[in-house]
Amino acid sequence: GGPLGSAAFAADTVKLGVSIPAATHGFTGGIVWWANQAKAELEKAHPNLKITVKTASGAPEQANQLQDLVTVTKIDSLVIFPFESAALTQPVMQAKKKNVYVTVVDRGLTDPSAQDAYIAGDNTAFGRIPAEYIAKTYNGKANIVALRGIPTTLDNERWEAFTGVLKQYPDIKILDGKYANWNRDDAFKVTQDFLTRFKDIDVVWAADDDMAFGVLKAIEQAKRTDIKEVFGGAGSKTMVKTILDGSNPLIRADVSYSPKFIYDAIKMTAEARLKGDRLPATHIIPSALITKENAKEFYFPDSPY
Amino acid sequence: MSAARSARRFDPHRFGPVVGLLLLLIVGTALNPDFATWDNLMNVLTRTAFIGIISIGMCFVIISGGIDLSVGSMAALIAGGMILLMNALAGSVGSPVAVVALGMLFALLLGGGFGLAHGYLITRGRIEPFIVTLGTLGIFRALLTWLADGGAITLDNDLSDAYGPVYYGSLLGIPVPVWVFLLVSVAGGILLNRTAFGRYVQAIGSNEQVARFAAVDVDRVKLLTYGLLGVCVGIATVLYVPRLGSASPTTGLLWELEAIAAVIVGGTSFKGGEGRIAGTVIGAVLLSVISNILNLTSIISVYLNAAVQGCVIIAVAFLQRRRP
Amino acid sequence: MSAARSARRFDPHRFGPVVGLLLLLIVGTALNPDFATWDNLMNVLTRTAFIGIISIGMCFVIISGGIDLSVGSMAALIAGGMILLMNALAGSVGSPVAVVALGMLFALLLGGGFGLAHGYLITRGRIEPFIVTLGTLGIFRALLTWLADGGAITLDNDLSDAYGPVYYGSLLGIPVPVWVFLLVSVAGGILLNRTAFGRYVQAIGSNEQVARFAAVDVDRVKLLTYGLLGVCVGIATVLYVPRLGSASPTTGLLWELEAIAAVIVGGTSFKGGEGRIAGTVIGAVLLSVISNILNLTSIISVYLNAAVQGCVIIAVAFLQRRRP
Amino acid sequence: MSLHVAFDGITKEFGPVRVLHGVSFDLHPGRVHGLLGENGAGKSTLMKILAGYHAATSGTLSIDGEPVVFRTSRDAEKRGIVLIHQELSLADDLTVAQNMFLGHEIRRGWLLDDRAMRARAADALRQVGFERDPDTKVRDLIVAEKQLVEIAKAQLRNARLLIMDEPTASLTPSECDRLFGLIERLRRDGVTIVYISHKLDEVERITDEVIVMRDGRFVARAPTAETPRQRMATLMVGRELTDMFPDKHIPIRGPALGTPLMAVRGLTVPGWAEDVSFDLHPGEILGFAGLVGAGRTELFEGILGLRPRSGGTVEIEGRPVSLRTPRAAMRNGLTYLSEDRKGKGLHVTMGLRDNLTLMTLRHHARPLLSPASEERALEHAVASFGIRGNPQGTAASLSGGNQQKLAIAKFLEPDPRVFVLDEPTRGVDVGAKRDIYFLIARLAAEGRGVIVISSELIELIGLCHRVIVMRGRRVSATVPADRLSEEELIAHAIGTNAGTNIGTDIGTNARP
Ligand SMILES: Nc1ncnc2c1ncn2[C@@H]1O[C@H](COP(=O)(O)OP(=O)(O)OP(=O)(O)O)[C@@H](O)[C@H]1O
Ligand SMILES: Nc1ncnc2c1ncn2[C@@H]1O[C@H](COP(=O)(O)OP(=O)(O)OP(=O)(O)O)[C@@H](O)[C@H]1O
Ligand SMILES: [Mg+2]
Ligand SMILES: [Mg+2]
Repeated sequence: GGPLGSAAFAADTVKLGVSIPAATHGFTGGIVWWANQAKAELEKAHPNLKITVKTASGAPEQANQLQDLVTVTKIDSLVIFPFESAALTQPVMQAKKKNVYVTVVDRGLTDPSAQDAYIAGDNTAFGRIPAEYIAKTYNGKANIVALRGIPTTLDNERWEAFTGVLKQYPDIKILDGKYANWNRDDAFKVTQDFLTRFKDIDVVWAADDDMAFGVLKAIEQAKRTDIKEVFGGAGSKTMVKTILDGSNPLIRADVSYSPKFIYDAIKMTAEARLKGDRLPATHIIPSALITKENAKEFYFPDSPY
Repeated sequence: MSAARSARRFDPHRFGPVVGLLLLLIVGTALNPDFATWDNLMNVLTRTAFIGIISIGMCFVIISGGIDLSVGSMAALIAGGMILLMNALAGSVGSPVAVVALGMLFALLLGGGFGLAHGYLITRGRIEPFIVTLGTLGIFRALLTWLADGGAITLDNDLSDAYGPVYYGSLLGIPVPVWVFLLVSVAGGILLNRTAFGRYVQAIGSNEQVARFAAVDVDRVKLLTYGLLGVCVGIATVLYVPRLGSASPTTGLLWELEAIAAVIVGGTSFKGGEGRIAGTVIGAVLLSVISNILNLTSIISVYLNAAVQGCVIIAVAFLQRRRP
Repeated sequence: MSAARSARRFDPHRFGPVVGLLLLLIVGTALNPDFATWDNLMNVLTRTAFIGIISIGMCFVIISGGIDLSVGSMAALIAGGMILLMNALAGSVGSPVAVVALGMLFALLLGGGFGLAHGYLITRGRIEPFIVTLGTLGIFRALLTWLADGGAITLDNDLSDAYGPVYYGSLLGIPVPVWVFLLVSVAGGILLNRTAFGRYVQAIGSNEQVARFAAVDVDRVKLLTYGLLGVCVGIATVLYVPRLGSASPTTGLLWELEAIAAVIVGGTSFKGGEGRIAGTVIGAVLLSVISNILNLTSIISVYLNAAVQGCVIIAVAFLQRRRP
Repeated sequence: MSLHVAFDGITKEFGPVRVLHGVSFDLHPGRVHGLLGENGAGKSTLMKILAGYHAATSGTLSIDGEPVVFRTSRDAEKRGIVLIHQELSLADDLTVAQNMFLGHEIRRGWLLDDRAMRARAADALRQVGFERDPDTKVRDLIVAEKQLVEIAKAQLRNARLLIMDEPTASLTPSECDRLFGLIERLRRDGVTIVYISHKLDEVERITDEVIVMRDGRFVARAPTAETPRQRMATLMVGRELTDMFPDKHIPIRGPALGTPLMAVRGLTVPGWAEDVSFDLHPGEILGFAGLVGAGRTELFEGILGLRPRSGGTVEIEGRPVSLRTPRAAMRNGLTYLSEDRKGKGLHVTMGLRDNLTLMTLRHHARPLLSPASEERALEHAVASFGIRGNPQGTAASLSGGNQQKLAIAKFLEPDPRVFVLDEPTRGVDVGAKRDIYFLIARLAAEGRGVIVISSELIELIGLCHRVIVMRGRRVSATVPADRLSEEELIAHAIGTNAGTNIGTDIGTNARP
């Protein structure tokens, strides 16, 4: 024990493991970048802090990494962005049983007792905010087509929040929603076909800025003028910049869901552990509507996303 | 006697994909009248162009008894490299058109180079094609992710404008990519059926040993098939880049599966030896049409899209099943 | 010919994977001394178990000249179905252990059934294995997505506790999945090398016509290889479910590639005819070890992980390249 | 023990082509029947019907008076009918013993009894004179060894009726002798035997009676003792065959000859051939004799660059050439027709035309390949080699002998200066054999050099200007035309008079 009471809980060194999805998509690319950013800054600031960042391309691989971080790297703290809530619950539980302090980011585990802290973006808001925005902007009357991500719990949450809000507006019609796998190319194709199929569309909810990119190209190609707005999601720097500059009339708003929360989570966890503190059990980073007025608060030109 | 002859004439093995495609077209039109419009047709053909062009190269590789799993990542890396090069050149070279032309040339050279590297490892290194290209599948995509820092590599705006017509332009009402697809198909067909190279490819796939004894330079021909596929990937990328103007780690994901599927659905044997370019083209179009129809209708749960695709693929293959 | 005979004895084709694995172990230990600990070793073996078991079934299919692309989605669907069944039974059947046992039985039956269905389509339907299993790859995954309503299917907590030991438990200090893996490997080795079935599988892959001439019931043997692979997928799923406790549309993604890679890296020819169970096991372990080492070190950018994997795979294959 | 077989009006059609037109005859118990006929006469097809590999289109097959229909070869085997295929049917990736028991494994409980199988295999193999380890992979065997394995395999099946479809096509006389001993034993045990061969001397020697087929029809049967060879040939071909061999125009020898067409010096193919030297002159037909395993095939595969060489030089028309591939050899005017027709000679799944023109595609490119021009080449080859069969079918649909003719035509297409034929008349009927001999003589007369590797000594003696004998990887003798005799060649091949009678014209050949 140390000479001072409270410092007794502070660790001499902290070995922090960070487990995140591999950069297979704009958003996860941002996650990786911000995680590395946090590592660089924090290790410089705290010589007794060692951060190990690992990326996984699937739930089983992530579970393997967890094991390796615990068994071999011998981490004492973990920040994890789980691929899937349900699938990672057991593996995280195993880590926690070995006295690792666990901060879960973004996707809460199905058994909350497996985590010490939970820092998350607001997936419900990710679907709710665009719905409310559309309802308000178009006075409760619009034709919408939607692009969904990859079938996951996360996507379901957003989709349910989105459709839940719009149910209250009888004149708002969701013409159809198809999966475009958070992928620019798939979004392009799905949009092309939506454009063939529906002659009168007011808004496209792309549910992700990467997909919005493909949507815009498809609309541009079809030279359609009926579409008034494309709403993406997650606030990528290109889209935020577009809103800021007002350079594309179709892009006027976005919802924030910045990959920066991994940075915040790592920083909060590391600093708390160094001090011997605990984090609040749940910390939700609110999602906000991004419009021209507040866009510069959400603009990070150095991030890849 | 005559029964057998007429059976050959209507060889289902040959016409399975065509019949399958026709049936699909009928179903599509029945489900949504917008399906049978010129615009939709052109959309489908245009988006088929990438995979279609790659499939034609893949067809040669598969006929020769090989396989290439890396085409999707190769396309992604070529796209990334090409965009970086063009962005870099934009400053020094004046005309955007010249920059784009240089970029295209670079893409073709890079593709050919990657293909030849595969061929070299396979023929000189004597490593299974499956392993070589599984390895480069990882390598190419990792390099792109690294170049892109995990994000996307995006083409500068003014270059994008200069380059746009290559994807969005049309000639005589037919989009440029469709023209290119057509050209590559015809060239592929001639190369396979009317040149010595094509004959050698078939001979090697049919029996490598016999080909070797018959004075075929087996290694060289194999090397060239991979090189050819690489060039096809280069061409496909050249058409792909102006579409979205960007390359990201998701670019070209699973294209290898689509390209191989197009070849096999088109009636080429997975074991090599014989194959058809026309079948491959039809196979590629057929696969696109299935997802086009699924996008144009909502009769079944979106969750089941992949199941419908799977069933149609099996059904088409059943139409052209091998004779007993 | 003593030269020829001794060349056979040190056949690099045979020992390539072992040498590759040994080199990797040395590299791993050099990079991180904790690599060579019992715990880490057991971790790696445990996590290899799923893919390893599937690879053993895949080895039979590939030796017989076939392929199965659907194993990942099949595992996902079996996992989903199994969890749904167990959750449903949990109410009516009293003991969680009994429920879990029923669930396991169901998984094996389902796996075997799917496999036989593949075999049936391939032998009776005379459709290319590539196409059949590409189709079911889509179908299985779509069905799971539909069952899961796009989300995840999660095992009830009390069942989870009863089921946990199947993954997390150990016997004589060795984790249960490792035991099962060992058992399946030994059984696979015996089946391939010491039974008529195994002999027929090799004969069919080597020359189907010859096997037919020797009055081998080719269709039946092929049917059984796919059924066997299905059962292996079932076993792997039985081990997988307690680990992650859920099934979702991303479960088992790309397992087919890993399983096939393990088989080929292990020295089985992609064209069939000859193959080795021991090699396959080593191949599977080798692939796990690569990513384990990457997890244990941070010398290169995380973006490049896949590139390192690719290079190692190619290098190992080079060690065991075919004779000229 | 013995079986009586009756064919009655058997017909067989392959698609539009009828190859058997109502064949009727009997096979008598315990006798050795020689089945004769030109290439494509339908011998193999008829026997495959008898052994359950093909179904007859119409007609009845009766065994011991009872009509039977075999759906698989296993049905036939149950009745004791076993066929040794003309086209070798062994799985390359399996070992010799595994192949021999394929489909008939000995088990102990669930498991295979490999030890018992190996022992029994070794036993049967010894009887046919196969000396290698039964655990050798079939991939590593030479053609003749595969043929021995096929014979030994049939031995294991306890046949009551054994059909041998050209079992000696690539065997040398001593292996043949052993086989005949075996046949004699089987006959004594009461096994009915059908022996198909184009080697009439063998037929004469071991059969009790001969049955002749022509164009898918039964033509004649007669006791062998009453049928001289000449008569057999005439019955088969349907016309009189005069001299089998053309006259020898022996080129003038000696230093006046000038540069040889091809000169090989000190060539070593490790493990297969050591320090081999020989010259080939324009207009010369040079034979290579030797036992199975003497290394003749591998020597030439080595010359072609298909096997690693560790030393030696090759000159063609005085120029040193470095041949690394068959392609380089072809460019230098040398082509080699392998003894392994199916594995190295023809693409059996491809068409006749594609096979024929594969080596000379550039002649048909203008600049694109012209199917019409290729078709003309095929028509020409079909006419000049008498290839019978459907020209639009695959090579596999040709009878064995016709495949051989196609293969010869294929390797002659490039118009080589030096033509190497390994077992050129394997499976070829007497008429066609004669045609091939005359063809070889004509090629030589045109000033080419022809090398004939053959296990048929008669052929070497009748045809060659000079014969090199190999024994145990080395040249043991060079025998000039005036000394060629079976005894002489055999003596050099097995080494009973090594060191004597060494050819004198090329000193470097002398290897005591
Ligand atoms: N699978 C097949 N498809 C079509 N035609 C065939 C097939 N098998 C044999 N034939 C034809 O049947 C005829 C008889 O062939 P078969 O092999 O019985 O002749 P053979 O008497 O054994 O000749 P050889 O002495 O050359 O072996 C030939 O014209 C051949 O082309
Ligand atoms: N000196 C030797 N001792 C033992 N085995 C040998 C020897 N030389 C060759 N062999 C065996 O003989 C085979 C090589 O025979 P090769 O093909 O060279 O003979 P060949 O002259 O072509 O005979 P043939 O044409 O009659 O088949 C191999 O199986 C090899 O193992
Ligand atoms: Mg025959
Ligand atoms: Mg030989």
